[in-house]
Amino acid sequence: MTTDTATLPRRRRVDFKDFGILGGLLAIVVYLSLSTTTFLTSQNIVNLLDQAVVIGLLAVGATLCIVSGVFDLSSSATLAVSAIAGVFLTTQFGVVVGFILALAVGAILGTITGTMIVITRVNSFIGSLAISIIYRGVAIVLTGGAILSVTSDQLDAFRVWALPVLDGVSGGTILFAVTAVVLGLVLWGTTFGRRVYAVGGNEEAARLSGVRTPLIHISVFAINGVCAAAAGMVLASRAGSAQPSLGIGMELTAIAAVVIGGTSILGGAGAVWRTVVGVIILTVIGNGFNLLRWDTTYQQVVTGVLILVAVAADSWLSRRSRRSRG
Amino acid sequence: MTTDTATLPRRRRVDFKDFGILGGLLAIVVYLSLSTTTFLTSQNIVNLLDQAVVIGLLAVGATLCIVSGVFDLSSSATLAVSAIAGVFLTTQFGVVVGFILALAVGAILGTITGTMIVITRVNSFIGSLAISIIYRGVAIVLTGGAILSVTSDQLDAFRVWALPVLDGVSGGTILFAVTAVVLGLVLWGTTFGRRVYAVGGNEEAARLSGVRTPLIHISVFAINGVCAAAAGMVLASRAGSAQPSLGIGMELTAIAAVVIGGTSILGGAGAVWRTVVGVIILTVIGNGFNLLRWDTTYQQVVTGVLILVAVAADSWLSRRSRRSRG
Amino acid sequence: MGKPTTLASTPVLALDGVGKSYNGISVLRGISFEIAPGEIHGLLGENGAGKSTLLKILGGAITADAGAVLFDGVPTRLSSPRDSIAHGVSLISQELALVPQRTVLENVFLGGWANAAGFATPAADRRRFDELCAEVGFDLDPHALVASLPLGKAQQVEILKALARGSRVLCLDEPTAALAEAETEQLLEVLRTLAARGTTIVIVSHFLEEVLGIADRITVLRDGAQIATEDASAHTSDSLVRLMVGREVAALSRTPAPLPDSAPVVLKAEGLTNDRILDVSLEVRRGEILGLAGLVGSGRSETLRALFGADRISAGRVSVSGVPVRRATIRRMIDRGLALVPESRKDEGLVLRRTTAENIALPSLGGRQIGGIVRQGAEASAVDRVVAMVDVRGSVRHVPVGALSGGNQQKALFGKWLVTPPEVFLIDEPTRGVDIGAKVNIHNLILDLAAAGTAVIVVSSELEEVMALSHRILVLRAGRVVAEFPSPADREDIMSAAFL
Amino acid sequence: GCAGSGPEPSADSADDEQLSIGFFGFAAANSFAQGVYDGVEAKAEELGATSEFVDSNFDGQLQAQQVTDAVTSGQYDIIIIQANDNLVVQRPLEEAIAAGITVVTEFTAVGPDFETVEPQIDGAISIVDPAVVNGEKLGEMGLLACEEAKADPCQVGYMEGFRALPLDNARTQAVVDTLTAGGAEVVAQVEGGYTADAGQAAFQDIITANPDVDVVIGSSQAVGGARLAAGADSPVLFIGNGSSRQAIEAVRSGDWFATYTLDLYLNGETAAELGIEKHQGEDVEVAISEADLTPSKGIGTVENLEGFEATYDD
Ligand SMILES: Nc1ncnc2c1ncn2[C@@H]1O[C@H](COP(=O)(O)OP(=O)(O)OP(=O)(O)O)[C@@H](O)[C@H]1O
Ligand SMILES: Nc1ncnc2c1ncn2[C@@H]1O[C@H](COP(=O)(O)OP(=O)(O)OP(=O)(O)O)[C@@H](O)[C@H]1O
Ligand SMILES: [Mg+2]
Ligand SMILES: [Mg+2]
Repeated sequence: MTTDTATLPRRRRVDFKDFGILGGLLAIVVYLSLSTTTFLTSQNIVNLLDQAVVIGLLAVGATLCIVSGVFDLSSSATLAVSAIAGVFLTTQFGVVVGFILALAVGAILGTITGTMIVITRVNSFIGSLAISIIYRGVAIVLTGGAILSVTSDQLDAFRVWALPVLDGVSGGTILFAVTAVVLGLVLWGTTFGRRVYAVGGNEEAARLSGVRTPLIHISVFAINGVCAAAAGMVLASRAGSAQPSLGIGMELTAIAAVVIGGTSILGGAGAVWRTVVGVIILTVIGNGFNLLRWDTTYQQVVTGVLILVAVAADSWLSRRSRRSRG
Repeated sequence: MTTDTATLPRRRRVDFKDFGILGGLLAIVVYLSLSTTTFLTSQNIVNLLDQAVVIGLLAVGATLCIVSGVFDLSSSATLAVSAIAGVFLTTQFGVVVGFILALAVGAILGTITGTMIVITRVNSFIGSLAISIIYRGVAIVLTGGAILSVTSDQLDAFRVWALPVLDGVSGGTILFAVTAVVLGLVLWGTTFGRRVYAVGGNEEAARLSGVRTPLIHISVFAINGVCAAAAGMVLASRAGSAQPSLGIGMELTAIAAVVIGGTSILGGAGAVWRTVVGVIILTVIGNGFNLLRWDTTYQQVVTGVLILVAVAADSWLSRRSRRSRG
Repeated sequence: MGKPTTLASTPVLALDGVGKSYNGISVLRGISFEIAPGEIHGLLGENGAGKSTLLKILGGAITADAGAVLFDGVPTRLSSPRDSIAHGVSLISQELALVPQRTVLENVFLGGWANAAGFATPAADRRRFDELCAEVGFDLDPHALVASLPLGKAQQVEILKALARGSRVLCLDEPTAALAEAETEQLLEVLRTLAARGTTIVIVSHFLEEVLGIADRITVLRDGAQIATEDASAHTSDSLVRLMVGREVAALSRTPAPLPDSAPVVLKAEGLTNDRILDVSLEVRRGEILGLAGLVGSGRSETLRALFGADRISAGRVSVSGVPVRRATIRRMIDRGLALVPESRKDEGLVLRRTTAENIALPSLGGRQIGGIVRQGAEASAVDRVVAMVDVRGSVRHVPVGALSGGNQQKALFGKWLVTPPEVFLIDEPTRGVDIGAKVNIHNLILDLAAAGTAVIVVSSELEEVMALSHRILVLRAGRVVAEFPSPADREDIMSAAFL
Repeated sequence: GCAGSGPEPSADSADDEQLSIGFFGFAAANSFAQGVYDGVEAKAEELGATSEFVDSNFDGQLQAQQVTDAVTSGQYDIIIIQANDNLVVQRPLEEAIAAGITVVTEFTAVGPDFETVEPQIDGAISIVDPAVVNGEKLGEMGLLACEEAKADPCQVGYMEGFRALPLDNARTQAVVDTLTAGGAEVVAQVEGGYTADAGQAAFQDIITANPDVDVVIGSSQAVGGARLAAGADSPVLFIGNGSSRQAIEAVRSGDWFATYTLDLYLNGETAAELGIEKHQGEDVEVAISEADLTPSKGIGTVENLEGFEATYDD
């Protein structure tokens, strides 16, 4: 028998790496709490959460994609098409059915995106970019370039995602929280989640272990489509209407949030809670600026610096605490 | 002597893969030549080339980055800052010095971006995204959010990149052609170019072979910065002025052009001529639409489909001609 | 044990108390020995003993945090690969440091291409390449992409690369692990030639006979500590094993359990054909171990992959327990009880970023779930059982498998398929990069599985291994089955069938 | 149209053929652009011309290409353009004019000056809404709202467009100057953009930092979101920038205090009419401020909006 006694580095249960990003968030929060009287009010926190909803939904979906080793740049276009479909279907079948069908449209679009990328075997980055152009075009064709509104008697019910429903907390916030918890658990605790990690970490090894990798990829695209549709319906709910340019560019902010949280863009590592932290960091930075009444001219510079510092700290801590042979 | 008699597939000198993308371009060109009377006129070709200049300059720079295994999402922000600096310096020191100093500013910004990414060791994708936010902010701070114009007596000289200088061919087109040829040669024929391929193909191998990988990365960022500055000066030359929002979002189009050309986003493979083909494909699609007077509503759908087809064909051909287990 | 030998000439390279630790855990400490010019020095030790770490320090890939390295008696700081290269040290590591998308020629001169004013002059490189090839007797196509080369050829590129730099000290980390016999012989011959010309060589290998056959002196490491540095001639395999392990190790003496004539055929393949193999037919019975022998590139791995549904076949049929499999996919094959240990741990076997536990659990996930949710408790006990069975050491559950030593990774690779023991086990290179103790372990595991009724097909570039394990041996050449031998077979017969 | 007419643009073919108008709108996906296009289309038909929407999808560079290509193909006799970028299209439009095409800039001025209504390209017709004029009107409405709120000092929050856009900055400056000159206090300037979503977030931050704010001004989309975030019983008076159906309805129902009002349909009609007349060689007015085309001069308070019909959606 072997006597390989060289001890492996025991894993610290509480990982330094995890503190990198939480520490960054904490630092910002403490600073804002001390330097404003308004930051730590319950109303502001409720607002903050509400502001995080749309990017949050997109980012949570993007987390699954990135962990599985693919990018979905089509998510904001999916958002637009789903929201347009959702508003149209709401006018036809009412608010509840409209919302559910919007999610279904998102799932279908995501499935199409995933299937195209799996079949053509193009790199997901460029493939989903092309598909996003197509979907935006579809959105224009569908609406003829116009804005689609719900009927005025539906408006109140339709606004459920935009309005406070529980102690001032908006429907959208609850939707986001539920989505994040559910997908967090899916990624962390289900066989599907395990397969997602495996495919992202080493696609060939996963395939040879019997994982149907195309199916996993199509599934994460589909899930991301549902998230995008949910985000779209929140946006539509806020505006009472949908239009083809809805959410343009948001997929990049969502990816930024995912990466700020510390999920590796190489795939195979990351978590939904990290993304939630990333989204909140982004939101708090913007909120803080407005509360501090700082000159907004400098907002972008500071935002960029903070993101860079957060990401660099995370990368530094993770190198320190877990050196891997790669 | 070895006795390995199993014959290796000898590498075909003329690679199928190379035809994938050229074939795509050819098909579009033939179609447009037959279905319009205007496409193959010298004026239209001159226009086409002129239209390709800005994305072309950015894409050529991006090619070096991508081949070396990094992304530079800050290039369009670098473009804006350099152009603003260039216009300001033009008003101070004249057109020629202004242009040269603008390129220098681009080089410096690129060097800063590269250095930050190398030092903090964050993923280039997110690192350069953060830096792009910073640079955009800097552009706003520099201009106070206003437009910066050259003086009216400088305008004619300043417009050299926008105006026909040689048989109707614009100065910008010549600038692009020279840049593409020079950087194409650099990547293809110099030891620096080889190092770029090596670092992108296997960074650790390059490092172990004594290649100073950080230096290579900083250099490609610097070169990309110069390209972005040149693109910025072409834009400024067209407008006679510069402003903070110059070129927003163009870095993604540039990356799309690189990938359409068939350069691998995984790094280590690709070429400048491929990028030029990619840029021309993108430009021709837009041009064709306008000349064919197709309903522009469908332009996006068709553009997306064409990109997808081009990329899928390229990926299919490259898999056919060189099977790898990867 | 033997006393430290003294050098006849001044050492070209000396280590003085070199140490290295990761996160406060010392993986190497107090390493001190000297190497003379032209000496071949063997570095031995079990998996995880610290051999690769030591070589990486010499190559400048990592920096030591204690002690000193001396060249020609002068203490030198090796803080980057450039430093090492400047001192004439070349490291050929286990993971080859090549750029797969580029040509052989470009890789041989990686980083140091001939040039005129920065412009590469490939013609000059080409001339030098031909000279080097002629010198060591390699036959390489300079324009082939490295990605298209079989491992043995890629290894040759690495050696040429080291020679091209005019290295004084050549460090090789398990260079023969992935090579077939003929290639191994060729490589060792090249090393002897180089040494005779004055190049100093440090070589790590788990093949003790090989080391004894080539090394002038050896250093044995155990748990990061230096156990001995002695003349190779003073040792036998057995004495080395004792030094490495610190006690006796049961020799590789077991043979496969006799196969009853009644054992039914479990896996049968007829006329398998694709672009790498041609008309391969074979069958394995319950409890039988079938060995596949052949040269590198003869199509052994491709045969296993085709059987497993990993590569498409253009013709042929596979049936499991008499039932034909239509449109074989990996999933279907696994469901029918097949398992594959692939040839490359890193590329095909393990998800290096995930933990050992997750890797082991992956193929059998579906069996421990309620409504898609992993039953963590069941998983933990399954993983524990397997870990004990294959004897992976350390706190495996939460460490990325990529941080384990090569031997332990290989065991984890086996472990993946042992949660529910397979009907048919396809094993490609079972002991690549594995130390002698672990090797015995893995062999016993294979024999036990077969004894318990699993049908096994094993591919190995080590002919001894195939011969020791198999009931029956098929020889492949250029993608075809060319001969069949019952065990015990004659070594010469197999070799000649494999060659022509 | 003249599909096969070669690269030479043909102003002379105008006599015997139907005139063709290219409407280079912001984006086909933009209801505002569509609203203007409705007017263009109707007037073109009335005057026996054809019209087409050329979609640049908010992309300035693309729009410049489209103008260049239109000159090449000689497709349009008249170009009506809503410039996505006030500078990039300048040069192609000059070429168009040189090629005999009549150019009408609509809504956004082309050229570096955000204050003047005069055409900044020689030979073009300018029917525009200069950012500075727009900003001043917003400021004026803000002061009206301050009067209504009877607050002293009157606190105003302004939700800007985008900081990176000079046009937005020029407008912001005009708003702030007008308000300050009128004695109001601008307590917050936050990017509110052009979506309900961004407006909602901006307003939440404004009200958190300045609980006593009296008046909030922003793009009509942003104010839509802000109004929602404020809740039904908020005392804040809202002023929108834009006269969509939703905005007009909100003012009428008392949800908003006022909104900046332009008559898009009329603007489109005017642009088409002047373009066609000019192309036929008539002398026409070449500098029109769009606010002046509405009876209320853009000030859309509830009493001014009587009888006004909005033609587009937010
Ligand atoms: N980057 C690292 N971080 C943490 N521990 C490491 C790292 N690299 C190596 N180790 C540990 O150092 C020890 C020695 O590893 P090394 O790779 O040198 O062993 P080896 O003798 O080459 O083994 P093998 O024969 O399996 O290749 C092992 O326990 C290994 O887990
Ligand atoms: N990705 C590839 N591209 C090109 N040729 C390949 C590739 N993979 C394998 N080959 C070639 O196919 C033939 C059969 O390879 P295979 O791996 O089946 O051989 P093997 O007998 O298992 O040898 P090895 O010990 O190298 O695995 C060889 O000539 C090999 O070089
Ligand atoms: Mg080792
Ligand atoms: Mg093999």
